[in-house]
Amino acid sequence: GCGGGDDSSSGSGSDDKIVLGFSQVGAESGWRTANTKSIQDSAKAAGIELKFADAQGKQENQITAIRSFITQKVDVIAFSPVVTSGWDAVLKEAKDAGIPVILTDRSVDSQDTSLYVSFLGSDFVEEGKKAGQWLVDQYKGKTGTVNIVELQGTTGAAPAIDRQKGFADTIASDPNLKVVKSQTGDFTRAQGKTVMETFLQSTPKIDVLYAHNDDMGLGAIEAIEAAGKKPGTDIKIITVDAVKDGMTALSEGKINYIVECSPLLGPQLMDIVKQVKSGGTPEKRILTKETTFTQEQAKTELPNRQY
Amino acid sequence: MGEPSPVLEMTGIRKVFPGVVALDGVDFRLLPGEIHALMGENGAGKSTLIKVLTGVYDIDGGQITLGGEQVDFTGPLQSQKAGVSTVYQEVNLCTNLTVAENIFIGREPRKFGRIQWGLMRKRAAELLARLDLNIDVSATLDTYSLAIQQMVAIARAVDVSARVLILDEPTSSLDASEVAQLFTIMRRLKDDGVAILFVSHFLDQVYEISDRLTVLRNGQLIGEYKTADLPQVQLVEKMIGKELAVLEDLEDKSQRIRAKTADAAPILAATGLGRTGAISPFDLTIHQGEVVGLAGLLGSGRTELARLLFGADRADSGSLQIDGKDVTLRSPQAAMKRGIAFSSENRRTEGILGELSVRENIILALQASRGWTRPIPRRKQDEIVDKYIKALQIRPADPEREVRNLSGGNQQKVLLARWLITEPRLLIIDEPTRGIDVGAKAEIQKLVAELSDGGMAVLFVSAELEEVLRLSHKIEVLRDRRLVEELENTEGVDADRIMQTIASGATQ
Amino acid sequence: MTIIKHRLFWPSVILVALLVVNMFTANQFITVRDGHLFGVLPDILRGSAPLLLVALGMTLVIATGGIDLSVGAVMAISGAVACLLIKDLGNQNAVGSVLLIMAVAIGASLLLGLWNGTLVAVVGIQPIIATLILMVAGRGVAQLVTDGQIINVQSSPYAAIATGHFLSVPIAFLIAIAAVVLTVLLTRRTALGLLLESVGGSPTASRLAGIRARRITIMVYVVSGGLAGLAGLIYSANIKSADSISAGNLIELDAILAVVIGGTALIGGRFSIAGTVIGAILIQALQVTVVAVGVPSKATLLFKAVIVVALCLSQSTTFRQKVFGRFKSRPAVTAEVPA
Amino acid sequence: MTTIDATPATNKTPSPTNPRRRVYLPNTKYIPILATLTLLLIMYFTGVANYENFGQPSVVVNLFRDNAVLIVVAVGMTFVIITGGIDLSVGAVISMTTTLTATLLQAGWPPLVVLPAVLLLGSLLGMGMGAVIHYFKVEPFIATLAGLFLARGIALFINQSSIPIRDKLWKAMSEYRIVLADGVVTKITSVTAVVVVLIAAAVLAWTRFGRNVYAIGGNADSALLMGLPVGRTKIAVYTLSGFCAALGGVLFSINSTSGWALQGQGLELDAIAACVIGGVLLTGGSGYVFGSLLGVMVYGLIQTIITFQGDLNAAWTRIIVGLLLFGFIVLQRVVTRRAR
Ligand SMILES: Nc1ncnc2c1ncn2[C@@H]1O[C@H](COP(=O)(O)OP(=O)(O)OP(=O)(O)O)[C@@H](O)[C@H]1O
Ligand SMILES: Nc1ncnc2c1ncn2[C@@H]1O[C@H](COP(=O)(O)OP(=O)(O)OP(=O)(O)O)[C@@H](O)[C@H]1O
Ligand SMILES: [Mg+2]
Ligand SMILES: [Mg+2]
Repeated sequence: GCGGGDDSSSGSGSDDKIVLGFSQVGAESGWRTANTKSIQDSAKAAGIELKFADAQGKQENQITAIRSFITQKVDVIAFSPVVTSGWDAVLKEAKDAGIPVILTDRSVDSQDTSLYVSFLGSDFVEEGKKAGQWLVDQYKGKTGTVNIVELQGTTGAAPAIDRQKGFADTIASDPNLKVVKSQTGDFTRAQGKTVMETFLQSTPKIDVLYAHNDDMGLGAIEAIEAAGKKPGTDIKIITVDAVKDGMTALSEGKINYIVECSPLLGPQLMDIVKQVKSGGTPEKRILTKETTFTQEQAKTELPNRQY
Repeated sequence: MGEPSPVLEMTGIRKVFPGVVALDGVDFRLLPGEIHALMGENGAGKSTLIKVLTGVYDIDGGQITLGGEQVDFTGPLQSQKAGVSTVYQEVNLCTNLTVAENIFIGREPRKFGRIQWGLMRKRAAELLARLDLNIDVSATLDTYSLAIQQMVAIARAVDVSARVLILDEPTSSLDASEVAQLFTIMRRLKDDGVAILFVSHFLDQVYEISDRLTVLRNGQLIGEYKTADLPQVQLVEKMIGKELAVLEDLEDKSQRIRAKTADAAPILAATGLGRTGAISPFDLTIHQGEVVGLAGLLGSGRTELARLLFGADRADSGSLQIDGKDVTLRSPQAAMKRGIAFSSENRRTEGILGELSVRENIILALQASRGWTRPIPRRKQDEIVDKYIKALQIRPADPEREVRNLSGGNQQKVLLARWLITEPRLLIIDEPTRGIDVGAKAEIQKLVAELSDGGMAVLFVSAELEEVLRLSHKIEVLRDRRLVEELENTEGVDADRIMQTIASGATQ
Repeated sequence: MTIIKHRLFWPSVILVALLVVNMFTANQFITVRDGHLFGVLPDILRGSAPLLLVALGMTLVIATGGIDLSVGAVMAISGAVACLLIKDLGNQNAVGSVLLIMAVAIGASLLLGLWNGTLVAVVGIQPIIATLILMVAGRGVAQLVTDGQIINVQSSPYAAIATGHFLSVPIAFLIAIAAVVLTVLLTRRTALGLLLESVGGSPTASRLAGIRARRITIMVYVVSGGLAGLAGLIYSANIKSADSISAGNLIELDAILAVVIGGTALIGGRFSIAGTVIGAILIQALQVTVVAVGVPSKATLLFKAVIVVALCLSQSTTFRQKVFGRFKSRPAVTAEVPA
Repeated sequence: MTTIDATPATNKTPSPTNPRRRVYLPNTKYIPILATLTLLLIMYFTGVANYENFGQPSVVVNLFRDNAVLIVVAVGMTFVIITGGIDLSVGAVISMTTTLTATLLQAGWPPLVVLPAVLLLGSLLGMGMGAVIHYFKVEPFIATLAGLFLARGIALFINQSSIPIRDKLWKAMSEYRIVLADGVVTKITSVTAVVVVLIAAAVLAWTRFGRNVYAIGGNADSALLMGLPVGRTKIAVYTLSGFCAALGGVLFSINSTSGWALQGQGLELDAIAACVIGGVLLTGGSGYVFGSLLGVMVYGLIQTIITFQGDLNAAWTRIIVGLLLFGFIVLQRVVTRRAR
């Protein structure tokens, strides 16, 4: 069976079944795969027929997919935009065709907000802020500079830019907190490890590591251990995402703090789809229920993590 | 003297390649309305002189004046614009383009910037018709044999109305009638006042067409002579620096009687072997120690026949017996395993591997037949290679030189060496003497005779009838891709007889 | 003078320059700690192992005039297969089973190479497209194997191939060097190298010289697949997990770059394994240097561009002649035309 | 494309023109293209048979529209590959162009200045790479890879985030609808792509420049000895490719009314693949613009089928794309071989 594993190849005409076209960014990380799975599973559970398209990280593919959904006359379109800009034209086409659009996970910067009915997702800047705030709290009242290294996501990707910004803005309040090195780790474990190795080699003293996702943080932990240091103790580590592997490391004390960015948008999305289809107007901005985890919280939460 | 002033004058030309001084203080001049032959052994520097002249190579010293003005071409484009039209030694055309395009590229007839294909094809066909060549000009060049390609190159050069026409070994794979056509055209151009520089290793041709000749040896100028004043023997002496005496003993046919072959079982017997579109089914037997010559005109199918026997192309009819056993040759390796070797006429694309060294090129076939797991020990390689460099007088005698930097004739010798070291029982050589100088040609002929005396069978393909006649025990005559007759090479068989066979076949 | 003219002179100079930069930025360039080598230099050498292996196979493929885009996908598959099997082991630290599993993963990679080779040599598809198929589909397969998730393993013998030390030298680097030595022996001590260069130089001429071009072509793709598989194992052992999405992503480009920097021409023919080794280490060193000197990530690519431009110009004989050599009055038309 | 007619089928019969043969056998050099076209049609009708709404004309029209950028880029790439080169920088040039366009428009530059400026910049970059390739004899692969780093490096340096374009002209171009038939609408971008294809095909087939491109790809050394302007032509094709990529970038920016430094990542490979699928030989010397267009269509159609299938996750998407590609290429190979 392919992917979602459902057998209904194309809308066999049962009028009451809602058809949802969903264009996913790609499959760039385990987080994203969990996200995809959540959407596919909850569509099935909600009895919604899902047309799923994977854009492999390319905006042009997403535009193509959305257009194709319009051609296929789906009932609702949802997508996680690869980038923030550049959706006006295709969204207008959807609007003209009378198909409501829901944004998930990431937002768009269209000035005309009537182009989509709702945005369901997290706020990356907010995530960066949460990470920064924890750090500020940790070092409140202490003196002496704190050397921070940052593992950024893929250069140019929206979460990377926003998580960096939110973090930087927040820690600016404490002049002792200084980002001494910041380099992209491409959101991957291997890059996270390699870059961290070099950070360790080229920076005399590192107090804190801020990684834009768990995977890079996990890679960095390997590097830190190989260098004979204790992650979480010698170097404090903050990451974003809270995937299972990250939570495990957190509960083991190798990570100090994780800001959650939940991929499990499926159920919420299906609710909104049904609401839209039955003529309701959902809220324009629906934030996913997200939290943050300390090491203690992780221990209790860990058994519940499925992804 | 009442000589007109030269259109082209080169003085003190020097050209150095890494490790070789290809030209050293060479003077050369070309008068309007003359045909001037440039003579010298393989590697003497003839082609280099031509490339220096046309701007392909930078000069390291000396001066070139064209029409009284000093010139310094940066490339063939410039020299062509200045009225120097050139046919370089190896056919330098684009085989992926059509015949017509090859003739006209760079100067296509255009209307509003748009190429007029119809007109171009018409003109190309007309032009080739003047060379007695009726071929489809809209077919790509790679569908034609090397000889045809050479004719096309000539047609291209001749069609440009130039002051100076340079022909570097244009006749190397042409047969007599094509050569005659070419000479007619050359004479006409000469009468129009075009100065022609002509290179050939065929002394007869040189004496037939040229007015004067310049002799080079080892990159140095030996002298400039009126053709009429210099007897052949003396010319050869000047070219190679000593007298040439190898040919005499070959001339006597009576010695070339097949001693051992008469009763020997045939090595190879083809019955009704053929390939649609390439060569009609033919019968052929080759015995041990026998030299079989293939004679025919351009495109008569000699090459195609040879390729079938080597498995280079697959036969689609008939059967082949080797040592009495039926075999199907699916690939060259299959043929090599049975002791057959084949040296292609097209040495540039099917023969040498330009980037590899002389040594590597020579051992390649032997190595291939041994398989990659059994490398020939380096010492053994050096031994073999040295032996053949000496035997075939490959120059420069440096086994580590890249083959593409060798002169054309020397590349041919490398190829020959490649096959000789595999010690085949049947050696198929397609135009082995193409572009080879008189001395070396005689050596090769002698070698073939010796090999056959030693029991090797040879299938000898050459556009030069004389050569075929001199060496072969029997001659297979081909016409229109069909084997039309087999002649025992006895007294009374001569070039005329063969031409007759071809012609009479033609009237059938 | 002759050294300067050597093809690999300038790449080597740039490599040394990068290492020198790292010498100054790093806390330790190379020291011994806990009995093994430690510092930037060992890090670079260790880190370059996967690229080195992939580039090695790529060199052979390129020598025959081909190209292999599928190496990244093969890496992903091999890592995924290995981790999936190791995860199910009762005792993940059992050396024997882990070795067996690694052999299975490499076996699978060899098969993938065979697939490529068959498409190129038997079916006659242009190499770039033939291997593109596996490049696209292969990563899908890897994702399927891992179900799109990262598979973690806790196997110290497995981790050792990437992070362990043998005689105080990183094992990963030793593996890469062993592969290099083996390849050199295989190509230069047998006639394989010659036959490869011949096939790359001209398939037609090679066939007529009796070389089984088809067999050789298949073989190089198989070797390339196997080496990519090995690289995939090291990659995944390094992070003790199989990351089917990013393992070997875009590595084909780096590998080709390493080969070209090393002086092997993409049209086939002559190849230089020593050059590839320098090229691969250079690329790794460049990546490390970018981080070490703290180039901001938005300028990283520009920085790399400058180095690659410098490299590509230094590779050019004509450029060197024009800049360093005697100044000539006019550009040389250097047509490589046989006489 | 060209008006050259009947070549003898490769059986090399020396008989000159045999007018009758033309009726039976298509010209051998068009066989790959015809095979591709046939297979493409088969693929299309298979889609129509299997998916609801696949038969709508807008599917075909959207094929041009969704792939307008790829078409334009593949056209430039075709020229480069026919000369035996390769251009890896195209995707990066697209990103540079979109970023620059968006940045300049945002800074208030007049659109009619921005448009020629970015096109010029792309061409100049191409010309620079061509010059390095020709004068310094640097391998096209490495020279254009440097170009890739440079162009994307510039883009990232200018701005890492995506930048919206709010310029009126761009918006107007983006929204302008060209009604082909009732309910069948296309946009400026696809029309541009088609025009580019036509012009390029004409140039390649009917001009001296076009012939030189083929000659160089056939054998650059021979072309030089034949007195063709090898250097000029080589530099010109890279300039052209740079121009096409920049134009692709402009189309991109119109299509999405935004600029982004990561735009067009990996597009170079798609363009190369499209050319090769369309019968252009990477070794140079043979291929047609029209073939590359078909190659893009194959790519686009595979994409469309995947979306219509609609139940594939990332892993299966890749596998199915690979399988479809495989099936297509092997069939194409078999058909061409048979026909010869
Ligand atoms: N590109 C090159 N690099 C190095 N050496 C070269 C190069 N071209 C020619 N040579 C050398 O220069 C010498 C002269 O070669 P040239 O081709 O001019 O001989 P030729 O007289 O034309 O011989 P032939 O009759 O065999 O064609 C030879 O020794 C050859 O090896
Ligand atoms: N007069 C001709 N008209 C058309 N095609 C010709 C002609 N002569 C030769 N050809 C082409 O040349 C090709 C090669 O023929 P082949 O090599 O068998 O000839 P050959 O007898 O070896 O003569 P040579 O090698 O001297 O040209 C043929 O496939 C044919 O296409
Ligand atoms: Mg010569
Ligand atoms: Mg012949």
